[in-house]
Amino acid sequence: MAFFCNWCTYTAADLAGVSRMKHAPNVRIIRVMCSGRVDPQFVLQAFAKGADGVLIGGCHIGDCHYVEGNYKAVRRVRMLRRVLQGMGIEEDRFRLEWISASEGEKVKLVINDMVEKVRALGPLGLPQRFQEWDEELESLQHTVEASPEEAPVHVG
Amino acid sequence: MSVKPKVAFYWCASCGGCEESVVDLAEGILDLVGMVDIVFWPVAMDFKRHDVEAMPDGSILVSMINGAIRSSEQEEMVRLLRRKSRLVVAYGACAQLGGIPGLGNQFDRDQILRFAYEDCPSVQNTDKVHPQPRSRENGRVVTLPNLHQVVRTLDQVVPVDYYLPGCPPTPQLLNQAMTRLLSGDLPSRGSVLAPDIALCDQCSRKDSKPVDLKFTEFKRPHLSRLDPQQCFLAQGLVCMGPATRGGCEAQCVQGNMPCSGCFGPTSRVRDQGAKILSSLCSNIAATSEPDIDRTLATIPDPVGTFYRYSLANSLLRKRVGPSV
Amino acid sequence: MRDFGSNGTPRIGVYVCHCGTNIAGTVDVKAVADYAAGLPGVVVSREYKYMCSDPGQELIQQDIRDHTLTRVIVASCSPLLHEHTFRHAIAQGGLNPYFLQMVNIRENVSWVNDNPRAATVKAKDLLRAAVYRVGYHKALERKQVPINPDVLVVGGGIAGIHAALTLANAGKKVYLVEREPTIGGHMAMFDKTFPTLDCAACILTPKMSAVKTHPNITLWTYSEVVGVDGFVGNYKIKVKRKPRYIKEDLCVGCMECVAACTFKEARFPDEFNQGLSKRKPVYIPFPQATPQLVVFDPQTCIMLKSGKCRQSCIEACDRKAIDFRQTAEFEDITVGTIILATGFQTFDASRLPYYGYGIYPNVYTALEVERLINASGPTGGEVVLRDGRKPKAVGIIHCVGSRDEKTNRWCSRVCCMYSLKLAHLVKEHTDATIYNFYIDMRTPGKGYEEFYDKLLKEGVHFIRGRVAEVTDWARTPDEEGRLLLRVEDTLVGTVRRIPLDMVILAVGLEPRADAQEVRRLFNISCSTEGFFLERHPKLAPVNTFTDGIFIAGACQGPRDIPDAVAQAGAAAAEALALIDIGHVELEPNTAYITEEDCSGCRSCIPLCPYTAITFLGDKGKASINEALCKGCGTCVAACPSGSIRQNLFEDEEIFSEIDGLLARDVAVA
Amino acid sequence: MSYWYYPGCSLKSNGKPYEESLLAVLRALNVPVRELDDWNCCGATSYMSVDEVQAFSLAARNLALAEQACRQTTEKGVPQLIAPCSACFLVLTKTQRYVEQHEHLARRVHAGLRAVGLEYRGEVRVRHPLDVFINDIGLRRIADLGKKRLDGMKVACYYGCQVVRPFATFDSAHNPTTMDRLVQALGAKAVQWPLKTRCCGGTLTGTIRDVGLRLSQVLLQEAVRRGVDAIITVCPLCQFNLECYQQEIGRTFQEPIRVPVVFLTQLMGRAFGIPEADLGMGRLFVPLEPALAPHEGGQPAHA
Repeated sequence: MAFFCNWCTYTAADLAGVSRMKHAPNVRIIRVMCSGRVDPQFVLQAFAKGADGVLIGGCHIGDCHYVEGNYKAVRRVRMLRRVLQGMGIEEDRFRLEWISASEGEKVKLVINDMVEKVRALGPLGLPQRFQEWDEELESLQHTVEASPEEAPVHVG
Repeated sequence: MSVKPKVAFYWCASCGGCEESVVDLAEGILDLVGMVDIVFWPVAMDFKRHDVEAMPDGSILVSMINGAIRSSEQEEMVRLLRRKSRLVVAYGACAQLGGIPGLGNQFDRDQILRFAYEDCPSVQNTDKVHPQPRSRENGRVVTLPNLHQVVRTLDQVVPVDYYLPGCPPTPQLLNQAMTRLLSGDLPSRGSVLAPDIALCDQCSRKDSKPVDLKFTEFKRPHLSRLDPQQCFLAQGLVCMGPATRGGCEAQCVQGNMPCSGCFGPTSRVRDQGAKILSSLCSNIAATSEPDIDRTLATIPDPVGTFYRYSLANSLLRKRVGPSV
Repeated sequence: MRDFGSNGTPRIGVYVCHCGTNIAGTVDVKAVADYAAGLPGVVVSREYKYMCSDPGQELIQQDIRDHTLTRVIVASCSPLLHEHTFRHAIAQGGLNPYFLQMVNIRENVSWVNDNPRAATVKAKDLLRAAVYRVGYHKALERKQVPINPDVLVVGGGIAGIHAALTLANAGKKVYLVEREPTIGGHMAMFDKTFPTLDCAACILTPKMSAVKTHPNITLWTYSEVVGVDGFVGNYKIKVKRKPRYIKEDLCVGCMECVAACTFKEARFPDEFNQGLSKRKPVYIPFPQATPQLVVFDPQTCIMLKSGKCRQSCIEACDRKAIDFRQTAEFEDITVGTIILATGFQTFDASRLPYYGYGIYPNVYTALEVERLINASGPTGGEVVLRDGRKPKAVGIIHCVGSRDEKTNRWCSRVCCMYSLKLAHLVKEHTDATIYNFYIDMRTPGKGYEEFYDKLLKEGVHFIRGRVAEVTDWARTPDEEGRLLLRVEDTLVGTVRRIPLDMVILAVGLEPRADAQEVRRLFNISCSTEGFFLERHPKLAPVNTFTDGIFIAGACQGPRDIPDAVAQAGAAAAEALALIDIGHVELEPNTAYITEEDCSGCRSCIPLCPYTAITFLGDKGKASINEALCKGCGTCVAACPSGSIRQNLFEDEEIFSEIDGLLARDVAVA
Repeated sequence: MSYWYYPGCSLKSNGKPYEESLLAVLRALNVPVRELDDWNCCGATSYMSVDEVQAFSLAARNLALAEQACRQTTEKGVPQLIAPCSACFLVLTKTQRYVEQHEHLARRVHAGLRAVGLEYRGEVRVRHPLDVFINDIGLRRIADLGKKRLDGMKVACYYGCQVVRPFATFDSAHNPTTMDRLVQALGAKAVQWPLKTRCCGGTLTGTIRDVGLRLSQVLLQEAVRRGVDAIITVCPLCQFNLECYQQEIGRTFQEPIRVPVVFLTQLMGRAFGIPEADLGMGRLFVPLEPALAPHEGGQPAHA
C-alpha cells in the first residue's frame, strides 16, 4: 500500500509508467494531494486491513508543492515508526521516501526494494491474526447464548 | 412484583472505580433506587448468577457493564447479561476502550503470567507455580476461568447499545444517562453519552494556549513544576485533551494534571493514539531527522502515552508477537 | 467497532478502457469489467476501446440517463491526464462532476507490469477500491478566483522577448525582468541563424527596441525576481533592481563617461564577447544593447571598489546621470500569471581536459567563434587565431558535453545545426579546410537536412567518430605549433591523426547554474537533468505543475530559436486564456472545519503555510479561509479530534479506498 | 595524524630508491610513518586475472591488517594507509570499491579473513603519496622546506595509467596536476604535455617487447622534444621502463635517447637538501645531477 503525493511521487509513478519501467505488481497506490495529508490512522488502517507494508512518497524536503507539508509528514513518520515497533511491526514494513516528479526510476527502485524486503519478512496478515485471536471467543458464544443450562460451572 | 424498570450492574476487568462512581451519586443514589429495581450488582448486593439465569430474556431494561473483557468468566457473564437485557451500556473507559487493562495487549498472555507469577520483584514463587484452568485438589476438580490471549473492549465481545465514557464516568454523566434511558428518549444506537467535542472546548486553560505552538521537547508531569493556570501543551507537556472527548468537566486539569485521554476519541476519529500523535508531531519545531528524533525521544513510551486507555480499541488492537 | 456506514446506496457505472492495446494488451479488461459488475452498488459495467473518445464519453452519458447512475468510475489512465475530461463528460450527462472516480490502470498497472495475471488482479483491486470510495463522494462546486491581468515575464532572451511582445500586443500589461544589463540573451551574440543564414541582429534588434518602446511593457534590466508569493491570479512579486550607478531616466547612452574613464585602455574581459575582447569598468555591452544605458561594474570600477578615483566620468556626463551612491531598489508588483524564460548556459568545456580548452589557446567554444565571426565582435568579423593568423584547417567537435554519461546524457539539439552554420561561415571567412567530427548528424527541422546537404556539397569534411583528444603533440616538423586531433573514423575503421590550426568545441546546452534556486522561488519542478519540468511532455509543454506559471524556451530543455519562439507564443497564449476568462476555477479540494465539532485546540493553526487558518477568539474556534486554502490536507491529518475535513479527500473516502484495496473477496480468483 | 606504510614488493626491490626517498622526505616533513607489520603481496594486476576472489582476499588482508594495527594503538581516527606503488594503490582501492559494492564478493572475502582471525570493516583510507603531500601536508610546507632550490629546472611530470584511473580519487583522470603543482612549489617548471597518463608499456616490455619499447620511446621522445631536464614519476614500473631501456630504445629506433627518470620523492628530497645517498640517487642509471648542475650556479649538491 502506498500513499503518494499528487505533485511529486504520483507524477513520478506516472512517469515510471510512461517510461514502461516494470516494477513489482504488489503495490497499490492511493493518491493524496500532499504527504502531509497522510493521517497516521491511514497507515494503521492499511496494516489492520491486511497490508504487509506501507510506503509514503512525497516531494523532497524543500520542494514541497505546499511549502512544508513533507516536514509534517516526516515528523509523524518518525514517531509512528516507534509506535509500530512497540506493536511488533517490523521497521522495513513502513517507509517514507522523497521522490520528485522526475524520478520515475526511483519509484521503480524503491518499490522493488521494499517489496523484496517485505517479502523476506513474510506476510503480516493482521486480519487473519485478528480472526485467530477471536477464535477463543467462539466456543462460549455457542454455549452461553444457545443453552445456558449446560454451561460449565466455574469454581472461584 | 415491582413494575419499576430493572437495572443490572456488573464489573469485568476493571479497578472497581466505576463501581465507586455509582456510589459517588451520593444522595442521588436514593433517587435512582427509587426509580429502578437493581436486580444484579455483585459488588453491593447478594445476587447470584443463577438468579440472572432465571430471569426471562430481555427482562432487564439496561445492564451497565464496566471493565474490559479478559477472561472466559467475564465473557460468559456479559453474554448472559446481553441476553437478559434490552440495553447494554459499556460503562467507563475499560468497557468502552479497553482502558488500563488494555495496555496488556502490548504483551502476550504468557509474558504477563510469567511476570506476575515469577519475575515481578515482589513475588516469591520458587516452584514457579502458575494457576491452572483445571486442577485436582483433595480429589476434587477445581477450575479457574481462562485468561484470554487478548484484552477486549465490551463491544468486541457482545453488541453494545451505548457508551458511558470515563475513568470513571462522572456522576453527572451517569445521572443524565439514566434519566435519558428511563425516559425512553433514546439516542441513536451506538452513541457515546457525552459531548462529541474535544476537551479543550470546556477546559479552563483554553485561553492560555497560543496559536503558534512549536514543541522543542516534551516534559513529563512528575519531573516538572506545573503552572496551575497555563495550558499544559503550552508548558510542553503531553495533554491528550485535544484528541479526547469532553464531558469530564476537565477534572484532571483542575487538579493540575494533563488529560490522559480516558474519555476516548470523538466520533470522527477511529484511533485516538494516532490522532494525538499526528497533532503533536506536526507541531514539532525540528526540521531535520536527527533533531526530530531528539525531540521525540522525550516521549519514552509512545504506545503507553498515546494509547493509555484505547489500545484494545485501536486499529492494531494488540502487539504482533511477544515484546522484546 | 463503530460502523462508519455508507452514504446511502449509490448507483454506480463502471467503465474499463482498453486504451487500444495500452491497457488491454496486458490487463484482461473484460474480466475486470465482469468483476466490477458483481461489486456492491454497481449497476452497469462496461469495457470500451477508448473511453476518452467522443463515443466513449457518450456511452457514459447515455448510461447516466438510462440507468439513473449516481456515481461513475472510469478505469483508464492517470487522473492527472483525463480526470478533467471525464468530470466534464459526466457533468454533460447531468451528474455533479465530482461523482467521478478514476482508476489508473495504465500508468500504475499495464505499463509497469509484464504479467497479465498479476496486472489483472491489480486492476481489480484498484477498481474495487474506487467502488468502495465513490459512494462517499459529495457534490462539489468549483470555486472561481479572479485573475489579475498583468503578466510577469522572467528572462529577456528571444523567448522572453517574444512572449512579452505577444502579450503586450494583446493589450496586457507586462513586466519583463532581465538579470543582465541588456535584453537579447544568447541570440544577440550570434552572427547568423541557421538554416536561412539571416543575420541574427537584423531580426532580433527590432524586437528588442519594440520591447523598449512598447507602452504596455515595463522593462527592468539588471534586475532579479527575489520574492514570489500568492497563487494563480494573484502573485505578489518582489523584484530587486541592482544599482547601475546611473540614473536611468537621465542617461542617453552617449558613452562620454566611457571615453572619460580613468582607465584609458579597456582592460577587463568583455563578457558579451566571451572574454575575447576587453571593456572598461563602465560600458554598454554591445552596440544594440537595450536599453541603451551604461552600467558600472562594481568589481572593476575604482570608485566603487575603493572610493578613491578622480571620477572623470562624472565631469564628462553633462546630464548628471551618474550616481555612485545608488543602492539596490525593490519593486513590489502583483501579477496574475508568470512566464519563465530564463534560458540556458553552455557546457563548460574545461571539464573535458582532453579537448584542451583552456590549455591550448586555439581551442575555442562555439560561442567564442560566433563572436569572432560577428562584424561587431572582437575582431570585427575576422576569423583569426589569437596570434592573428588565419586558420588553414579547422575542426569542429560535436557533442561536447552532450550524449555523454560522464557529463550530460541528453542531446543538446542545436549543436549539429550550429556546427554546420559555423562550418559554412568559417569556410566563407577563411577558406580553410573544415572537419566536422560527429557521432550522429541530427538535422530534423524545416530546411535543416537541406542545409546539411548544402554543406556536404561545399566540401566540408564529415568524420563520424568521437574525438579522443586534442593535443600539441607534434610528431613531425610540419606538425609543430599546430593542434593534433586524434579520432577514430568509424566509417573507415581507422584511427586518424589530423593536424589543425583551430578547434571549435560544439558545447552543449545545460540548465542554468541557479535553476534549482529559481525553481524553488517559483515553486515549480525540475526534471532530473535540471531543466524546468513541464506539466505534460506532450499535452502541456509550457505549463508547470503550479497553476499560472508557464515556461518557454531553453529553460525547459535545449531548443533552437524557432522552437523557443513557438513555445513563447504558446506560453503567452496560455496566459492570455486565463486572463481573458478573467477568473480561474480552482479544484474544490479545500479543507473546512465544522464549527460545532471544533474544540478550539489551535493545533492546526501553525501548520498552515498559507495562514488560511485563523482562530476566532469570540467563538473559541478555528476557521479556514477557503480562498487561501490550497488543499494540501496537512491540517486535516493533524486535527486531533477529526474536526477538519477536506473536500475530495475526506477521511471516509480514503479509509474506504484503503478498505477496498485490501478487501479479499471470493470474486478475486 | 600518523600513517601506516604499505611498501609492496616493488619498493623493496627495483623501486628501492622510491622507498628510500619517500621515507626520507616524510621524515624531513615530520610526518611519522610506520611500516605495516606482516604485509603481503597486493596481487597486482596479474593475480586479478587468475582468480578474482583470491586476489581481492589477498589485498583485503592488508587492509584488515592496517585496521587492526590502528585499533591496537591509542590513536583515534580513520586508519591511513600509504600505498606508494601505483599497482598497489590501484589494487587496494579497487578492492575497497568491489567489497563495498558487491555483496557476494564481500561475503567470500570476509569469510576468508575471518578464517585467519582478521576483520575488514571498510574504515581504512588508502592514500597515495601525492594525495598526502597535497591534501594533508600542503604545498606551503613543502615550498617552505624546498626554498625554491629547483628554480629553473624543467621537468615532465609523468603519472602513468594507474594512479588516477579508473578511480580519480584525488586528481583528474585526464589531466592530473598534483605532481605538477608539487614540483612547481619547489621552483621547477612542469611542462604542459598531453602524455601524462599515456601507457609506458607496462609489462609488455617483457612480453611483446617491440610494442612495449615503442610505447616507452614515444613518451621519452616527447618529453625530450619539450626540452625537459628530467621526467618525474611516482610509479616503480614506469620508472623502470622509461629509465632502464633507454639504451635499447635508442638502438631499436636508431635514435639515441638519454634523459633522467626519477621518482618525485627523489626530486623533493633533493630540493629539501637531503643527502644524495639517503635518496637512492646512486641507484639511477641516468644520473640526475648533471641535469641539475647548470641551474644551481655551481652550488654544492649537498647544502
